[in-house]
Amino acid sequence: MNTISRRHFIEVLAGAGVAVASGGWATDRLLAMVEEGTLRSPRLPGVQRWVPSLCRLCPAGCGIRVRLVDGLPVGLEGNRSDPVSAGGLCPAGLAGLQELVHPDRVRTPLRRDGPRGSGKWSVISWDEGLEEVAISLRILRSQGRPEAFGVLERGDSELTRRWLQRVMRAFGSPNLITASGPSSWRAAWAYAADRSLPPVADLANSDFILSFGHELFETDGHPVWQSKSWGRMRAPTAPPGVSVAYVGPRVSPSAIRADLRVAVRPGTEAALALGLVGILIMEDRVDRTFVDRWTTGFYSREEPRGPDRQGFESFVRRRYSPEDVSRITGASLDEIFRLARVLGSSQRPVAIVGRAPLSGEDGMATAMAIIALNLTLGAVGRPGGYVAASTPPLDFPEPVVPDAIARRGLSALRVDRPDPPPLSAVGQCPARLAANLLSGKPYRLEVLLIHGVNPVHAWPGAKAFEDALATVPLVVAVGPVVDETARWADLVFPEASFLETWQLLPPALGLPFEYVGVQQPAVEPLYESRSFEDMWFALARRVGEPVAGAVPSGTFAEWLPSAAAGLFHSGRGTIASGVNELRVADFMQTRGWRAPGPKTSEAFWEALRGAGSWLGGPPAERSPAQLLGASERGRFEFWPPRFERDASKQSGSSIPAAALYEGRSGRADGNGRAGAFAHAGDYPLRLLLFDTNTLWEGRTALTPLMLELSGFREDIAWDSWVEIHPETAHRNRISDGDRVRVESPAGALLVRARIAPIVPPDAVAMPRGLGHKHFGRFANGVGVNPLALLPATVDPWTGSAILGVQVRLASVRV
Amino acid sequence: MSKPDVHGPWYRRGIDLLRLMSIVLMWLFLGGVITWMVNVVRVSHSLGDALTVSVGVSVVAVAVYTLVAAVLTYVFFGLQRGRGGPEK
Amino acid sequence: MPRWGMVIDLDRCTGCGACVAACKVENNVQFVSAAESERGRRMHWLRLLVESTGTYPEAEIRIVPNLCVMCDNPPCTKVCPVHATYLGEDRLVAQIYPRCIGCRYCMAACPYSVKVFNWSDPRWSAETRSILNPDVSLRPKGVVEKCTFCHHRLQAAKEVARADQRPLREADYQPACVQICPADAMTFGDLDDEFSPVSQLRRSARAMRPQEHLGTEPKVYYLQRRDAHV
Amino acid sequence: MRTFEPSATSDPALFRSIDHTTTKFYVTVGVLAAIVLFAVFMYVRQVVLGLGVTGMMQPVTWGFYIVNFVFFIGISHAGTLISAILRITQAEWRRPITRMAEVITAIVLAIGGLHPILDLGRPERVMNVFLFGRLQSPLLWDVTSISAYFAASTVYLYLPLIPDIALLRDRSRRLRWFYDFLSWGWQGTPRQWKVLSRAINIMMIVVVPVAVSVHTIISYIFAMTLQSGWHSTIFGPYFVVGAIFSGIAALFVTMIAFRSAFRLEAYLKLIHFQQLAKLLLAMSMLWTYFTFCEYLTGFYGGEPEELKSILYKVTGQYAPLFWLMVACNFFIPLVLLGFRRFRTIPGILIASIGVLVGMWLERLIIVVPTLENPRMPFPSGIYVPSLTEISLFAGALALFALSFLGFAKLFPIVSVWEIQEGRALAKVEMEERIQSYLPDEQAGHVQA
Repeated sequence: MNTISRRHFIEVLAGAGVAVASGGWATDRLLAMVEEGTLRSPRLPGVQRWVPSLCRLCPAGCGIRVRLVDGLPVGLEGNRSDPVSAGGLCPAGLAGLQELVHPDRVRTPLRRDGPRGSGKWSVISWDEGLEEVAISLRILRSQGRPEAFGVLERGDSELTRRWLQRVMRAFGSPNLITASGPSSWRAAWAYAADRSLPPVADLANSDFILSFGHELFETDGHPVWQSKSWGRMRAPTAPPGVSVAYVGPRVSPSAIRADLRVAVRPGTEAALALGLVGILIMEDRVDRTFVDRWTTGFYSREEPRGPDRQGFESFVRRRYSPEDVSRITGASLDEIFRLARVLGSSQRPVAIVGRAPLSGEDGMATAMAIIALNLTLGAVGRPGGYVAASTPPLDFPEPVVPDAIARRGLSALRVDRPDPPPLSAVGQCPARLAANLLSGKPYRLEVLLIHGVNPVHAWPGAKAFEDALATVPLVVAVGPVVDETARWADLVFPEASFLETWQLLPPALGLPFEYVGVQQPAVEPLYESRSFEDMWFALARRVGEPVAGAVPSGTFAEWLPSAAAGLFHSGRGTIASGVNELRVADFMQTRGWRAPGPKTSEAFWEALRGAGSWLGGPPAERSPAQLLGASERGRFEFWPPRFERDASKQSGSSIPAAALYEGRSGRADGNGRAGAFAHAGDYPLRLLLFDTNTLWEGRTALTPLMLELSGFREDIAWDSWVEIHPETAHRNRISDGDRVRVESPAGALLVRARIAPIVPPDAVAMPRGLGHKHFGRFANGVGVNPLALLPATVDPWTGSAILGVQVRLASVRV
Repeated sequence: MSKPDVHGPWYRRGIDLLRLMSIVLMWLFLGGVITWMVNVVRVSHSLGDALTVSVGVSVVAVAVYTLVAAVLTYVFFGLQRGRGGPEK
Repeated sequence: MPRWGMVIDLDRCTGCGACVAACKVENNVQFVSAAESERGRRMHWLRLLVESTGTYPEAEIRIVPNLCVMCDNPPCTKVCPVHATYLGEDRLVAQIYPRCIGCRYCMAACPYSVKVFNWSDPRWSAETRSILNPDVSLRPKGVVEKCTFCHHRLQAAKEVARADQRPLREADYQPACVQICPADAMTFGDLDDEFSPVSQLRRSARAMRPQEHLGTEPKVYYLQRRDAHV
Repeated sequence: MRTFEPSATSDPALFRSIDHTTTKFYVTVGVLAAIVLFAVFMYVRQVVLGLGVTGMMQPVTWGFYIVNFVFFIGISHAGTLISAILRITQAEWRRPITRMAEVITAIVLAIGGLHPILDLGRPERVMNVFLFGRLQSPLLWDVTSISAYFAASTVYLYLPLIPDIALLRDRSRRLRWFYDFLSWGWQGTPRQWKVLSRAINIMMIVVVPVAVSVHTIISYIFAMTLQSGWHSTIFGPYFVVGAIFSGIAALFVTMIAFRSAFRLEAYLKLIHFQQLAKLLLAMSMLWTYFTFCEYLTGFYGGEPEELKSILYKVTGQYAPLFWLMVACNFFIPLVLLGFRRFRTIPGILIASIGVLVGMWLERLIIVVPTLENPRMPFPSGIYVPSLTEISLFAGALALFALSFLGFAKLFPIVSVWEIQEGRALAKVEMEERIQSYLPDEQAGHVQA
């Protein structure tokens, strides 16, 4: 029995609270109490501490505070002083601790026993494991074919990506493959603005957000920041009015909360966007000043490059009259007009697009159309419109100079390059990797390092990917658990959780202001796990010169302060210290004022760790000019000539300019797009995939909390479901809760039916993220994986997977 | 079981004792009920929780039990006194 | 003494469910197996009630966070045979787990269906057990539990205030759900304080309390959605 | 003044069940015991694993246990109330019936009283009811009123039993000491008769209000909440009527069963059944009337939640059960008991079984649908009892039969002395009446 009375215990707790809350006089008293407590009994009552850090369960990276009692993590909450998430979190954020202590975490490096995928492992030491990889890498270099080393990475932390790039460059391989969402958006902007890094929407300052399937409150963009902004928009004191409109086929949770909701057929978002432009033109709501000054290709007069040498204006008016659009999209005329008028009458409207529409058959066209709409609205290069994504001034070593071997390697084609090649603006084609490895063109990989992605579960064509892995002699997987992909690896390295490791995180999704969050360990890494960065450094060192020279001598954690020094020396921004100070920062920035900060970079680092984030204030670049890259005519292109060239090159014959906005499959007719509806006969239903903020793409689906909340709005737990329109259900004699077979040309699934008027009669919707086979004891066998229904089809323009397929339902009699 | 010697004095005493116990038991039961009620009322008082209700209910309950016990006792002694002679 | 209450602005609520998760973690509410949850044994102190009406695409779906409304005149405490649920000194409806005999009368009597019952013993794996919130006791099988407005936080806040030798301030204490809400839809504070945000909000024309006609005097208010005028 | 001496020899039929034990008896007991034991096993399992083994869930947190609780307590009204009423009204035909009625009460009350404990999530804490009980909770009203009723009705069963026990003692076959002790020294002296009959008269008055209170209070468990479908002033009388209704039915079933089992046709004659059947019919009408009132007011008022649960019962998920209940409690009795042609033993048996089923359904329909229709738009499921609950129900029924057999093995299930008293009184009464028709002795002598 310990001798400490409850009263005393409370005092300790209270003291701790104060120590944290005010850092006041109580601290010493607290320490004193702890002192005597320690002397008295080994079992001390809780002394609590808070560690500010970042949630890394999704790319957003919200600020969190981890609650430690006696050094053990027992709680996690939003960090109020984080200027982005401002103390808010999404449900997934709460799962962090459960992931930290997941019973099935990989504890040591593992080497495969028996055939691949057999799931038999033997424990090895880090040295053995790393040496094994290093040897084969050295051999590759000695053989002069460093390009045979590939890295497949999630790439949602900037610094890690840069270190990967740097080392790969020194090693001599172009094959750093980062799999982050569809590339159409990025590519489209690259053409329209001649700019590699796409701008981001300044949602917080816009008064009307038109969302094309962008799940504001679920999984697109930065959900928590968006929710916070929404919360401010809807403050009880704010005047009621339209602030958000949602366009999309499914009545998603974000659609529910939108003030205006326009249901369109799947894949017809582009048509609606063009239709809106048409009405804006008719009703003379176009931002003429912007269009005249900053764009080209809008009017027929100035050297037009449009179809039949027409300007964008007349192209739209001719091809996308409201009637046509209504017929194509299935939206009623007055819905379209209503939307257009709100759009036209708002001060700072902006149109954004989610991943779903961009992953459809004609992602490029959709992206182009929505960019065009924004240009027409002048929603580019102004507050509340599209502004430059932030690139905080973090210090990073100069790029290495590759040696001869490396240069040869770097000159090789990327291993994921489709044939024929995609549009030149497209860099990454992860979806092509499997096919290329199998065909051996352009060449095979000898070593493949996989980190943070689980293609066998999360990408279409799992089987193909498994076979592709079989062609690679050495596959190395780094992750917290042995997931479906790691199961096919030869070596598995245990990755430490984000609660055990360091990181400086500029927002991966881009935010309309400069911001860097500090992720710092709440606990020492459990078991033998290490951070991915440290593993990478260690590996580089083992490969030897010149690669070893590319990485610092110390650990990643030791290097970070020097990166942060960049923020200090930039002389800009402040260390975040309170909610909602974005406006303050803006105010001061615009006046060139600046809050007094630490004097030395060391002090700066300490302060930064204490607060959890650095706020650089509003984007440096807010004028259209600064958004334009080395554009040919210094204007935004409605008919980007490069796009046209690339597309023609790609398809082998010159393509009509209209295709830029209508896609390869041509203009949608009343029945939707030809490509998508190939099987319309025997597979009458369109399958819509969506993500929930508890499962994401399966990333968080390994904790009991998330699994139990998998369908918390549908009153479904520990299971997936398929959303069916009542009519469709009636036609197929399915009632709510039944098990139904969802069949596609690629496969079939048995899943629980959820009948609700939230999907169109000609479509069904399923959540991604469940149906794991190997993802820890909790997730295994829970629900189904809809990606099993998808054929591994790749968009030849963007090289990304097309997430769309036609299915049919068969009710199962039990 | 072996037939008891119905004429032996011990047998008679035993039976009488049993009978007495049965009636005592009834009163013990009543006592139990009363203590319970008192306790419950005390609790409700100390917690400031609907004292009047508690008192009301307990009074009624106790009254009923007492009545039953009284009747039983009346019968018991009535029968004892009403005997014609010693039981054979 | 403050009268703690909550105002939930349904116009701001996005139904993201962060409050549900936060509540579950903060209060060590047990997880149930897939099979058990199929049989309607899922346990939430705070859950989202979803009402959907209308037809596609105009389907109207209303999501309402449902938690103990902390009645000033609670129907549940009246019926408890052993004083295991009662109106505590903070005017919060409390549960005494070690005393509850599990008759579930309070659940039957609660018009808001916010009380949950431990149908079986919680099965915490050793690992999960290590991250449980030390401030909240675990409940065994066979007892009723429910939202406490994170009462343990109030206790801690009081102690901190005392250690600081100052009166308890409204800002010292917030339940987990309110704190986590990414849309700031939930406001918490002292209903008696004329100028506290909650009492300002509850005077709004949109404010209503669930099942008000029952005279249970809930301390949780909802602000109805404002539908946009176009 | 009593002028007769009850004799053990004149009615051997009434002692047959005590003296002769057939193999059939043993078999029956064996089977019943097996069922009871299985139920006990299932209950222990439930205590170990928690209430998860039942079919109850969120928000349907009350199921079979509470339904059966109400049902059994209802049946317990058969006895005491009926026999008391019959005694008070000095209905001569009561004599062979009262004993059985009172036994049913005592046994079923004990069994019914156990059910709330079966329903507890933490039965080992039941002592808290005594340590921290709150008399403000209807549940505690129940605890008190039921135990009081139990005490009263046991006494009320025991007192009229004393003379018969004395008879058994004097026949002195087995267990003499046992009867000797229980007979409390009864010798049938006039004084003892006076004491006993006075006591009985007091008790038969006392039990009536107690009995009524018991079922009223059971109804309060529901009526005191605010839930739609429960919160109703009519519930008290409604439950009492239902209780007596089901009680009589149960009495009929037992009577008929024992009549054939122990060949008591000579004592339980058709006339008795027909008399009692009228009472059953009356109760059926009364019950129907109450049901009508209850639902009409709720329906007409049309308060949304109220309406929801009513429609749920009448047209929704529960419609089949609801209408089956109405058939069992109204139409079947009306037909079988209403027409003399059907008012035979089999007819009455069918009607009574029907009523038992119907009344059980009524309890179910009162308890569950309300819980399945909470006021909030709460995702709610359909309650389906699990094996545990069903086997415990079976166990309870078996236990009842078992105990009744046990009683019949020890004591006459038809009151011997009351029968004989009946005969004696009849003789006396007859002579007096004849006398009253005839002229007096002196009337013949004419004055000279």
